[in-house]
Amino acid sequence: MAKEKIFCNLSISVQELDFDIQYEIDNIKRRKKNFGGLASFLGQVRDSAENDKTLLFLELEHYPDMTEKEITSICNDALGKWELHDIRVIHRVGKLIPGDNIVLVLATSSHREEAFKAVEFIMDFLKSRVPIWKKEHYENNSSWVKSKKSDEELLSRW
Amino acid sequence: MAKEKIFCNLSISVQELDFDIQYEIDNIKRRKKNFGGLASFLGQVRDSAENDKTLLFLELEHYPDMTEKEITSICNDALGKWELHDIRVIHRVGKLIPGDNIVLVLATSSHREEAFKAVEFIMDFLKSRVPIWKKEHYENNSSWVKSKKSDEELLSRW
Amino acid sequence: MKILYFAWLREKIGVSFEEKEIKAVTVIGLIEELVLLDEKYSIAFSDLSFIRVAVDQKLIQDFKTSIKDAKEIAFFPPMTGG
Amino acid sequence: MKILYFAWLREKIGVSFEEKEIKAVTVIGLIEELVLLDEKYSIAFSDLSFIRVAVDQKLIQDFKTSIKDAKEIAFFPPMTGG
Repeated sequence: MAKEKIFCNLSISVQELDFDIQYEIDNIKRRKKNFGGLASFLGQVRDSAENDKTLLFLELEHYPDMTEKEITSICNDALGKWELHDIRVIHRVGKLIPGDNIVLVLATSSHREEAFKAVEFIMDFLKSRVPIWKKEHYENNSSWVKSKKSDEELLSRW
Repeated sequence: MAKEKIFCNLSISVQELDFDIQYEIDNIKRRKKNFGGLASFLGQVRDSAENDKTLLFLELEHYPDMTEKEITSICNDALGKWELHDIRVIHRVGKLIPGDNIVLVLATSSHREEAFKAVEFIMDFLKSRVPIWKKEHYENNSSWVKSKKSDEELLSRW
Repeated sequence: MKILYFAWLREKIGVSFEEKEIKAVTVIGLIEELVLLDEKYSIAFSDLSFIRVAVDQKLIQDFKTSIKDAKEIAFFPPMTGG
Repeated sequence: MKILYFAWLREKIGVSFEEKEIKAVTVIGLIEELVLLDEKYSIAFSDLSFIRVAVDQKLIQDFKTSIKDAKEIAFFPPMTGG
């Protein structure tokens, strides 16, 4: 199949505000009625079951001048690998409680496999290549979330 | 990691009506506030660019007594393979125009990889194992969509 | 026995289902029996590689599958859902 | 030069950024220079396997990377986004 260069719409937000998936999809539809297939991932703040402590809230710190740049660079890598129509990434920062949305990645493509791969690729790199750090706050203490070796190892598959 | 048996909520609809992703996600949240990660795929009716003909509408026929049973069986296979909290599948039938939603698959899991794999697995089997057939209607003619060898071949990866 | 047809098979046979007294005890036997009845069946079943079959709403892979106790046989083309 | 710290590095150093006249010409040179200044730096930088570095907002892998023309160096722990 000849790889035609497609204009891809890339939109990235790092924000404290919550988001609405249907609104984001409608935005994509408004620009391009026919996106074919849309793959997505939505990440939430989980209750940390560690030590039976109840997570009060999560605090997400980031490097403002760098965060969007890094996410853009990851998305551009994805565009070089797969035929995509749209990429939308929203990453929340600040204080979030269990059940809150943290991250949304949407990718559209005429080929569903490419949309899936792009979302997985972007999620993998968001986990360990974007300057964002999570701190868990409990009743009597708080601790920075440790990076997982498994997250780092996942990058080698791309 | 010990595989704990998790109660999974499975919900399948085959319907003419449209759907709203945010509503479906909110439904999942209402049952379980903390789902961790949610992977999804949304499929749309595309303009068929074949022969420069404009697709007027798509007609989806199905085998009502069997469709939901088959989708349930596919989802149960997914539950046997991955640790999932929720699966939601909506497949539309009847007359649909370009840009309309056709199919939605949502899967939640504490492990994002498992959610992604489940959605891809279900989509692959929906394509060639569920008794649904598409007919494309153009200005002066209509034709049944041919099954793709590539869709059949994808099944071997699972 | 109730025999159902979907998609272009339904269009070629001209009905979405029919009730028939049949003698055949396998899927392939049923197809052969139908083909003798009317030309529309021989046209519809001319290439079995395009025919998929469900016996009592379960997909079967082998055309030699028994239909002795079956209530409902469905014939249809390869599926194109998703 | 502007030096930034994030997450637990920020907490250990006690500031989110500082302006410093520095002599070092590489990342590792800068770390060594800081460590000599105050114990808080030697505590923060005691295990470099937990230190990630961005030079002018670009992640670098090699601590020998030059910082001669750099305006902004950031030190932080492994990232935990997503």
